[in-house]
Amino acid sequence: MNMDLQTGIRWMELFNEDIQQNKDYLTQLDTPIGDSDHGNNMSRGMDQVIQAIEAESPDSLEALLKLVTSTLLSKVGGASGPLYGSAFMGMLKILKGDNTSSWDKVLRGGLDSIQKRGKAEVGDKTMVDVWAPVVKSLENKQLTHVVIEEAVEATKPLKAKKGRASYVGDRSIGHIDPGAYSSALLFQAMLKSEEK
Amino acid sequence: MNMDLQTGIRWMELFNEDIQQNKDYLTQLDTPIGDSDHGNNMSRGMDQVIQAIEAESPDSLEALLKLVTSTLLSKVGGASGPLYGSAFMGMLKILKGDNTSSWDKVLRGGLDSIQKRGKAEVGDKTMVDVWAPVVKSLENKQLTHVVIEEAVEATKPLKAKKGRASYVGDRSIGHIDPGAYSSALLFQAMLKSEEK
Amino acid sequence: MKKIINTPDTLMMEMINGIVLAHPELELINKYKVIKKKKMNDEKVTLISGGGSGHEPAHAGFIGKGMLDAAVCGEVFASPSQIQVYQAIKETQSNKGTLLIIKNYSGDIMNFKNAAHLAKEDGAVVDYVKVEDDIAVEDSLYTVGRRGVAGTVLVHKIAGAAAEEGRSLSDVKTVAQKAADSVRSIGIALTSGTVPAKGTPTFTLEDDEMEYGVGIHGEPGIRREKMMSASQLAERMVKDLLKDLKVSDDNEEELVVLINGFGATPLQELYLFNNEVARELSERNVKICRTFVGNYMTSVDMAGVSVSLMKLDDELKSLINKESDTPAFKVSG
Amino acid sequence: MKKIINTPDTLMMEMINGIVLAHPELELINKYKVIKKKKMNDEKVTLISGGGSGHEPAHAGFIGKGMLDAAVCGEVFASPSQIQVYQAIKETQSNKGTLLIIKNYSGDIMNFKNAAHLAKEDGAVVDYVKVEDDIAVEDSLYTVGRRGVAGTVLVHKIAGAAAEEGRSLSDVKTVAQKAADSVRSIGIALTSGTVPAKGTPTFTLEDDEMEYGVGIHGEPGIRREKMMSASQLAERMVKDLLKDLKVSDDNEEELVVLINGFGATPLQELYLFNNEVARELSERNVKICRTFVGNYMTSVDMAGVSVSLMKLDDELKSLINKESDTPAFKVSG
Ligand SMILES: Nc1ncnc2c1ncn2[C@@H]1O[C@H](COP(=O)(O)OP(=O)(O)O)[C@@H](O)[C@H]1O
Ligand SMILES: Nc1ncnc2c1ncn2[C@@H]1O[C@H](COP(=O)(O)OP(=O)(O)O)[C@@H](O)[C@H]1O
Ligand SMILES: [Mg+2]
Ligand SMILES: [Mg+2]
Ligand SMILES: [Mg+2]
Ligand SMILES: [Mg+2]
Repeated sequence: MNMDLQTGIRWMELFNEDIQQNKDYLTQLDTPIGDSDHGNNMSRGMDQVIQAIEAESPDSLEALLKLVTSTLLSKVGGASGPLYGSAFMGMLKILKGDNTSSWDKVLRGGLDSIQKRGKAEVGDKTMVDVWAPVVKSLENKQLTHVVIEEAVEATKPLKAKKGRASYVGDRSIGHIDPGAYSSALLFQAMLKSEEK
Repeated sequence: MNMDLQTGIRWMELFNEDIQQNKDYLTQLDTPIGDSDHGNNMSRGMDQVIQAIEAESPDSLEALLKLVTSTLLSKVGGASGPLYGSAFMGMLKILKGDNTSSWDKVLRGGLDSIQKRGKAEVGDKTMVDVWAPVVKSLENKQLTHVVIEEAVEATKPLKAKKGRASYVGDRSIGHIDPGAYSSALLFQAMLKSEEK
Repeated sequence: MKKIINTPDTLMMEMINGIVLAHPELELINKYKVIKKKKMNDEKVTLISGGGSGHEPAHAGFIGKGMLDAAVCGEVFASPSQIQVYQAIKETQSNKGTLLIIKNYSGDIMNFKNAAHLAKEDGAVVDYVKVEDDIAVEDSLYTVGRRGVAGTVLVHKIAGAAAEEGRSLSDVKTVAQKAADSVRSIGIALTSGTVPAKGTPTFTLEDDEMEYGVGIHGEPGIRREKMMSASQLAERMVKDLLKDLKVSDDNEEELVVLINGFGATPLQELYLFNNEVARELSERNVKICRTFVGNYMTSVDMAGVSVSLMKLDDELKSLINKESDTPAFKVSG
Repeated sequence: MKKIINTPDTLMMEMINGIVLAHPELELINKYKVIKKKKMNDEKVTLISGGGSGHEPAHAGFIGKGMLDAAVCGEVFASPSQIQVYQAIKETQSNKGTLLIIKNYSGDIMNFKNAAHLAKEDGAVVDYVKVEDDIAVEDSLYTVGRRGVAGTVLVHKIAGAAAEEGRSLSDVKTVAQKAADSVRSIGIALTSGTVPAKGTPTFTLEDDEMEYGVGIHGEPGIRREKMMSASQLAERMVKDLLKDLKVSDDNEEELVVLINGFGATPLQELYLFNNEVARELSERNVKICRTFVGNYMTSVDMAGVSVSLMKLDDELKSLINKESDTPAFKVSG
């Protein structure tokens, strides 16, 4: 897939819409295995991202990623703030290094960054469980909405090993991971941004 | 009616039984217009009175009234402690002054003492609204269970002017006064103690 | 009822034991349920308060330097007996006499006054003030006056500071009376508390209802009303209090503010509410000398808040700012 | 949900405003939601803590002499962002460096560590300790360790006293780490709290149920169980804590006890529970150096209690007894 400034802005707008629409659902997912704030964290963050884009009108994809990174890092907090912030920072790093990098390489940079920051592996029941299969499918040119949905669904039977959900041990089994779900929204929005 | 040591002890025993049986009901009466403790206050007090009677075996009616007085004053607290305590102290005073006093005069002494201590008039929705008609009926030799029941029931439509119930103003209307009810138990027990 | 207790019968004793265990500068006279300072000062007026339990930290939490010397503990919501109070007076006598600070309830007044009477017959020098700060209650010739509620804590503070200065009994009484006359309170409840011995809530409120004008014994308030926002609530309560205190916008009065939680309302809400109360006062040009936010005079586990305002003159202002060092009320002088 | 608030969106700002209004010795850096001492001491290690809101009085209530210098406030249950923490470090630098005291949660650790990293790039001298005192959580190689809960308050106290003595950053860190290693906590919930932005309780318990081993964010505990009496509960919690602390009956250890309410549990129950905990400890020949009872680390409006025990050596003992003068934690030295 190709990404440019316009698509990127459209992506963030679509992601924001999905987050605001799913705010309560994300919080609900964060209730049995978390602390009931993921919807709020993401909603607050994306609201700020959109405001920043409107205020600063970034003039390149690089500038956009930079703006998203700094907004998430300064405004979100929680675990999702630094992790999503790292993701965009990791993407930015690849893009900066080589402006011709394909988008799947850029996203892989995002995933690496999340894992470097959060130390989660695939199967630990975190957003990594969506990012990893998504990046891989993209590399294989096989990314579809179904791939994303299946990745989210697959977090359900897992026992959490990282993040807040790990504190409840076996009781985390049987619930979808909220960060996996919000990451799914991110990638669904990405696919939609390209479709338009 | 006549009162002697044996009848007096029997009276206190019967009163105690009625109080323990009606403990929860008295507390329930003390809920909408009070602080939900009248059942407990009376139960604690009468339990102590019976214990004191057993421990000290008073050898005269005077000694009995004295024991009841001091137990109530030292163990009960709340509004009912000093008021019931005053009642028995007032009775004791009459009896001491003139050992041949008729029982209705003694009880009148109790009522006077309650009113002196608590400043309540008839119609203020307090125990006085049972004591006053009971003493009067006794003086007229017309005291029956029905008189007592009617006196209690008559506190229902009143607006409280004394005690805790007065703080809720108009909201006190429509509820039986808990102290009136416990006083009714006292006089019902008195009638029963004579019947046996 | 779900509470961290054993049985309602043993609750009060176990609780007051827990208090002295946590605060070794205090001691318990077991037989009479009196908590007192271990080290008494003979050259200071002795200050005693107390009443029914269920209002923790009141009153034992206010024993210490610059406040009370002893607290007499009754069962939940039942004033201690006159003999308990009498014994407290006897056990804590100083060379300067004793002042009782009584919340205005028939039971408390009768028991504390009788105790003072008995102690005087023994030669003790005892006087008392009563606190009746709750503006929710109609105050007329035909009633017993107003209830004593959270404002009592500020009366303890003022009287305590005055006593600590070595003033005479009559001087301490005078300023305590002035404090009592200068403080007004109003409270609301979001839920009822549950008296342990009863085991069920005293009243029931819907999820959008509150009681306006509640006391501290689970008595219903003036009216059941729809719940409001913190800002509307603050406006209403501050207005009612200032009116009763006869403070108008251009008075340039200085006040003490006490935001009191009733037991189940967390500090989060109390501090937020303080923000609204402070805003209301500043909009009316009222100066705030000091603010206290916390659980001071609770009603078992009721959710809700009361606001107390005390109007200051120079004397009260100087006394409120003096040091107090007690488990539940500390002012760094 | 019935709370004394305006809207969940404005709650945190209004609350922290209410805090600084009540405690004029503190000030708020509005833009970064940092509450700090007005008068900083340049010759003392700066101590910063913080985290999500909803734990009031933690952490702003522990700012003052002998404890923290600043607290960084996130939204309810959400760690502050790294930029907020970074700005707090920048605004409170002293000549002796800064120590961050972090409760062990992924979000908090990431944001505070990154902030330290950023500040170091600017030349600031910053270090941190993390607190992971909750024995309810399995601690293994494969997990993220234990949660930081109420024991954190005692770490603030120890670190604060050490910093007040003028010790170096590395010395303060060493003793703070020792404090963190010496404290263990366990909590139970009788009801769930309600996160304001969510509006409904996090979990539901029947009238005879409790959660054993809860944290401070409404996470369920180890197990849902039948409610027990205070005395059974104390026995169980004390046993679990002493086992984890490796204190056995003949150790003759000396401990600090902190009985912490989660927000909706009144002092009545907390003091009663303290009585039971003290009994359990004395039956095991464990000496209690100091006891703290109150709401220190709450979970919004959850009903429940946690017990924290800290094992003392001579150094910790001397530091725990030093003066601290903060809104929510005062020790008269
Ligand atoms: N170490 C980690 N690595 C990757 N993702 C993580 C990690 N820790 C937490 N997460 C993700 O963050 C999500 C929770 O985010 P959020 O609720 O906003 O923060 P918090 O857990 O601090 O309340 C989890 O569902 C999980 O997907
Ligand atoms: N001033 C008074 N005179 C007569 N009776 C009174 C007075 N005040 C209260 N009472 C009686 O006391 C009863 C309440 O007793 P109780 O509940 O034990 O004490 P409290 O009101 O202190 O909780 C009332 O129902 C009323 O009958
Ligand atoms: Mg969360
Ligand atoms: Mg009553
Ligand atoms: Mg009572
Ligand atoms: Mg969170």
